[in-house]
Amino acid sequence: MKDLFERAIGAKISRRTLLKAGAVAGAATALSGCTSEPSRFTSPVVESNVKSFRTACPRNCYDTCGQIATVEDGALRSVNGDPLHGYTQGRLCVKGYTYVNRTNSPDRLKYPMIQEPRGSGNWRRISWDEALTIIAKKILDLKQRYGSTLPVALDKYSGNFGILHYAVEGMFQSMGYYTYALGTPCWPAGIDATNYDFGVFQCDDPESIAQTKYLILWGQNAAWSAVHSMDFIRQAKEKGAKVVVIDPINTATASQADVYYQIKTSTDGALALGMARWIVDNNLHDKAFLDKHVKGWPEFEAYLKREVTLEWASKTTGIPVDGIIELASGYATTRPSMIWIGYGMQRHTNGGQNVRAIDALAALTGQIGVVGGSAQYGHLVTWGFNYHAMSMQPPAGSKGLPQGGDAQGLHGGASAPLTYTNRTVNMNNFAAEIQALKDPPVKMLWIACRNPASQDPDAADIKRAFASMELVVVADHFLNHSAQLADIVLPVTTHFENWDVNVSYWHRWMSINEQAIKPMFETKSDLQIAWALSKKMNELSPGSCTYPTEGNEEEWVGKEFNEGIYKLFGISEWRELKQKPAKAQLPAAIWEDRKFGTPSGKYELYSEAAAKNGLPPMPTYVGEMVAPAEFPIRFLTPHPQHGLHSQFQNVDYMMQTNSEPLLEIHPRLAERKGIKDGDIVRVFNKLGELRLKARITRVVPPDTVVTYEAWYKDSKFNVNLTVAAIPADMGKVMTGNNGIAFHDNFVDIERA
Amino acid sequence: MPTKQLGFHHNIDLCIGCKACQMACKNEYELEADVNWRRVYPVRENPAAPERNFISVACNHCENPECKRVCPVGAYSKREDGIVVQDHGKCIGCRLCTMACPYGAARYSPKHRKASKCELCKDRLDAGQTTACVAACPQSALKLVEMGKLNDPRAVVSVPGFPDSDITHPNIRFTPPVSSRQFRRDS
Amino acid sequence: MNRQFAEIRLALFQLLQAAYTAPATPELAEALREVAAVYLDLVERPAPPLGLPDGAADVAEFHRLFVGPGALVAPPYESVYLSTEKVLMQAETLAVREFYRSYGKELAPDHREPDDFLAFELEFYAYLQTQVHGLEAMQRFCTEHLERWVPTFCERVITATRSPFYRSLAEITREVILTEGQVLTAIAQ
Amino acid sequence: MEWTSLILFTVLAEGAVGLVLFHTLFGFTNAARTRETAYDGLGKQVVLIAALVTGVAMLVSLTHLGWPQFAFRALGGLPGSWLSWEVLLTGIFAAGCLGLWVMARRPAWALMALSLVGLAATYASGKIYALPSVPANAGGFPPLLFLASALVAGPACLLLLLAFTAPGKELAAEWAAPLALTAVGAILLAGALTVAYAGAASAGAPEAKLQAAQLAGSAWYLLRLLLGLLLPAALLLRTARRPKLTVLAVLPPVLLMVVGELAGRTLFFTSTIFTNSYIGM
Repeated sequence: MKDLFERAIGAKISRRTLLKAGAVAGAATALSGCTSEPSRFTSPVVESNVKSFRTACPRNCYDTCGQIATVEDGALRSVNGDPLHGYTQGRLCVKGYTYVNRTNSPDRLKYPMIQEPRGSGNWRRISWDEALTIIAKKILDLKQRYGSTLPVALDKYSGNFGILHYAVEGMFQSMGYYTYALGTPCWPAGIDATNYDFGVFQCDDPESIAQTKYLILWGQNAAWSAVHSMDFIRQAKEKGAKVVVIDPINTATASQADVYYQIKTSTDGALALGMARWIVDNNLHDKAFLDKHVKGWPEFEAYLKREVTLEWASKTTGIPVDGIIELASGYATTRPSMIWIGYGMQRHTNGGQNVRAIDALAALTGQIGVVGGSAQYGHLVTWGFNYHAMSMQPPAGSKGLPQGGDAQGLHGGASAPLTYTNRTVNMNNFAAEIQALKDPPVKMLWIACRNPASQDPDAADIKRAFASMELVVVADHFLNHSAQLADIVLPVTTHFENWDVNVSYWHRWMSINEQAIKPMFETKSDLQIAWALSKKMNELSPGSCTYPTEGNEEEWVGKEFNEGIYKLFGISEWRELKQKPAKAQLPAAIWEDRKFGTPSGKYELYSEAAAKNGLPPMPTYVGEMVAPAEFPIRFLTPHPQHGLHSQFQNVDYMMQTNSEPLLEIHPRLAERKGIKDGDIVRVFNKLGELRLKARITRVVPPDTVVTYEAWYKDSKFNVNLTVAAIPADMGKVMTGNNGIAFHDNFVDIERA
Repeated sequence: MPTKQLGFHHNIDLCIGCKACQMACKNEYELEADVNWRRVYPVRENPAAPERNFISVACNHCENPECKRVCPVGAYSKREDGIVVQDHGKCIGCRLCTMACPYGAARYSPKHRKASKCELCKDRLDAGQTTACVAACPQSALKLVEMGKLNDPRAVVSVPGFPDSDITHPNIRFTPPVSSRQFRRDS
Repeated sequence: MNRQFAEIRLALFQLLQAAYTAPATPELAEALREVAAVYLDLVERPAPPLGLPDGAADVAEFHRLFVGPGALVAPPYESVYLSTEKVLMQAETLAVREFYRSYGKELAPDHREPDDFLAFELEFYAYLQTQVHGLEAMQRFCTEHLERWVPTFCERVITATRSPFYRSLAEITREVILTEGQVLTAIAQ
Repeated sequence: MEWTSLILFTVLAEGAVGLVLFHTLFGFTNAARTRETAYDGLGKQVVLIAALVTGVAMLVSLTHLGWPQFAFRALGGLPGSWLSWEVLLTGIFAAGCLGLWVMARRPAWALMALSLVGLAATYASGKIYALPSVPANAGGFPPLLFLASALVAGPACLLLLLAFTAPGKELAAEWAAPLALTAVGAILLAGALTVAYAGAASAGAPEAKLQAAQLAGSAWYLLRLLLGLLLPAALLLRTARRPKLTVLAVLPPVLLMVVGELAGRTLFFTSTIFTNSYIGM
């Protein structure tokens, strides 16, 4: 080293080489040739500082937490609960506390990338311009080949419920008429049921749970999926309320109850009807309410007396008669008494009907419109935004599906159509329908806020559907199962990197989501992607897309508000939300005026609308799906504690906290199958199979095995390999399509 | 002798095992993924009434801290308010405290090659806030208490599934779970 | 100090940061091979022969190692190696940013990678080489940052890659960084 | 493995202590008095070996630390921490050995003092692991087990020296038989302790029971008892009857014992079940 410089003189390297080297390096990074100025640097402008921002958790969750994001010199350093949010009260959940770890994860999608060929794992980074050019050209090409943009399909749902994310729908609408996945896999049967009964999909203020004296959590595992609600349940208990949990699984919520009923899965309607029969027999029903506010009471009473007995209910539900009596009397003699209906219990072929039967109890006891009473399911009353980001017009002269048409085109073209509309496919039978579509077929698929490859039924068929496409684009945060099957992945911002506004389908609070940090890497929000793609489309073919080509996200938040919302939330200007979240000013008991939205204006035990849609007019019992002989075990795959669908579980912090999925098996079943705790178990049926480590426990019933859905990092684990796309009984009216009977999933198991 | 003694009260009857406390702690102190100062673990299943009950445990700032007794470099000390603190600078990573703590509160960090543990958010307390874990509990099942001033008639020193408290006299009290009545399909 | 040596060293660091910014072109690889060979010979370190990148395969490998879209084999960011959480945008990242600032530099707003992205650190380091009073800065930047993580990063690449090009690139990078300490002392004298 | 350095350190140090101890004890034999020069010559080699072995052991123990460069701080825990005592006493023992090696002659009182320090060091080292957090060890067993190792290793190593060193050969005739017998006695004692340890555990707290069950269930535990203790005992009995210290007569039993001790210590560390084991990560 000492004679370094002497030897350097004689170094066999010429100035030319060095100049060339400098130039090559420069070319590769826009370094200006050999000059010393670092091209990617400038002079400092900002001072280092610590700021905090109001954000809102946009995940598909009851609680939709208000958050405070603390940012140091542009880096997200901590995320905590917003103490001014009245429902979540300054607390997050196990998932929420991983947000820094998640947002700063080196595993995130960073740049637009292309996979050649699809599924090869052979990825290459491309610029946004390249990506958008490929996409725009494909759209224009399809439009040219098929005369419309119907071959372009969008599958988007609940990965992010921020209102500005409806920009994705707006983006496609502004290119013409397109094909999109219609429906929701989540809660539709219950929504229709609520709608048949009450006429409007709305529920009481969940904070009034604290006022009830008797609470039935019916298929509701709030301890895992609505954790902040537990505080109101606790308050009710402290004031002497009795809490009952009805669930096939002995959940963490069930462990909080005074009484737990382990019901046979999907027989909830029978239990409700049994209770109803006992209530009527014992004259505990509210005749005044029934006469004044209920349609179809005589018919329903007749049905109860004719068809329903406690013995039948007991036999059907697996709950002893005295148990049903205790439940019925507790519910009918305590006032106010409330029922909270979970979403898992309606993911069945008789799910909607079961919800109607449970609702009937609230009508029977005349507790609808009573604070701390009624039957709660969910609402959308606080969602009255402008959906400005979504409501865009197709370019003039765009062709689509003739008005009145539907996915099958059965009714299409009955009379010479003058107008056109979009084409829908059933989100809950997406794989099959997307492949079945003809004239025009679907050739391009855009996935946003969704991970169908791990969340849709029949995962194998989803792969086939993807394979039948000319181009698949996935916009997401991580390379999840769906993104792995894409041609192009687009990196999207987390809610800390973009503006938005969020409300809940459960509580009544609204939170602004301020942009806390700059988008990391080359991530763009769905709205920014819409602007950019529109720009590209118009560049390639002027007028081919009506979507604005640029804008200011914060201002676009403002564009979502209207007088109605301001009035509802008692604010005069949306920027007030930066000071604190706002709460919708509605009566705690939403039906206090007993004016129902049904055709009759009454609560409808007898619904012509239901009859018209080929359903039983009354909440009569529809038998649950029985296990086929060759697959005698019910396989339940409910929502997880450590993630939300396929989100969160892949993050380092979560992988350490919950490293692998387990299959919960009752000791009796395990013994019969020769399975010991920790064994690897093969769970299979005709559709597919998965292998899981066994956990022997009595929290599950003997005829059922349970694991919890999730996407684990570097894992192929997928709970939907054995799930068939069997429709639930309701959902079409309010959400466009019936739900999925996710929990009518039957398998056999063996030691692997 | 400390003038007062801070500790935890964990109401198992209210705890839903949501792990918000465990993760809030990691979030607050940006811990390594595989280091937990607080852990939530399931109580062994009661065959009579299988329930999901949990214990949430961190450092119990014991009367007789084993970590303090065994530490060869005298890194551990007990503050006036009873908080057991560790002088991280002194630690040489012998791991004896991680073996000696009956609750595994002291964790060895492969990255820092030292042990560390919960210090009851002493800086937050000094700033007039409560601990990160207590602030996060959606059930108010975990509380910060001044020992001796805890007024819960049901509070007990130990519960099944919790290590022998005679070893160090941990400053944690529990409210045991009340089993729900169960109508089960396997009974 | 010796002008020719300075030029070789500067070119080397510029080539290296270029090699971690994007998949290497044959031209870049050739230039890097030549400059690295001469440089490592000058500083008396073993010079692993740098092969030419194998077209598409090494483009894919570059992305698999450093870009994604999946979980990265060797994330080229300091905080992933030095922070406790092993994630991005940690105190380490801000320290690097502060360092740039204290020498009158900051990343241009159109660059959204964290400040401690390897290519940025190397480019900044090359810049320091051209500054009259850069020596003290280089010594600090080397001991506080480059030396503390780049070798570990290189180890990860070396153990994980199947590509001869990227293995030798990582080996060269490691040698160069590990030698900087001595080079700086030599320059100081 | 996490425990390797601790296994090597403790076993080696105990071996050194045992060696010095039994050399000291056998100083009271007639042979030692009549052949004073040979005895002292042997002593010089004994203390040198002990010093070297202990030194190596202490170096190995450093690798267990996260920050070996600050090992010196380990004295900061006095008087409370047994680990501090272990470091201090083992250090003095090593230094003492070195000192006696340098000295022209090794007076009996010095050897006795040195042996006592060595035993104290072994005791301290055992006390470290008598942790209440490991119910099986909470009682007095670890120090006893560690001392037993010293007793087992001492005579065995001394036998080696009798067989292979000049001064040793001089004493061999008189010492061989009694040493071999002593070794057998020590082995039986150690064996009894090892069994008693597991027995006591099986009657203790749940964690202790579990640990006992694991020990009893493991093939290593049986092998350690049979090949590490009983077999060498048998071989040494033969040596005691026909005290002819050939390589074949001495080396096999001693090697078996060394391996046995290492295996035993490995079991001791790896089978521990802590009161927090159920709490998990």
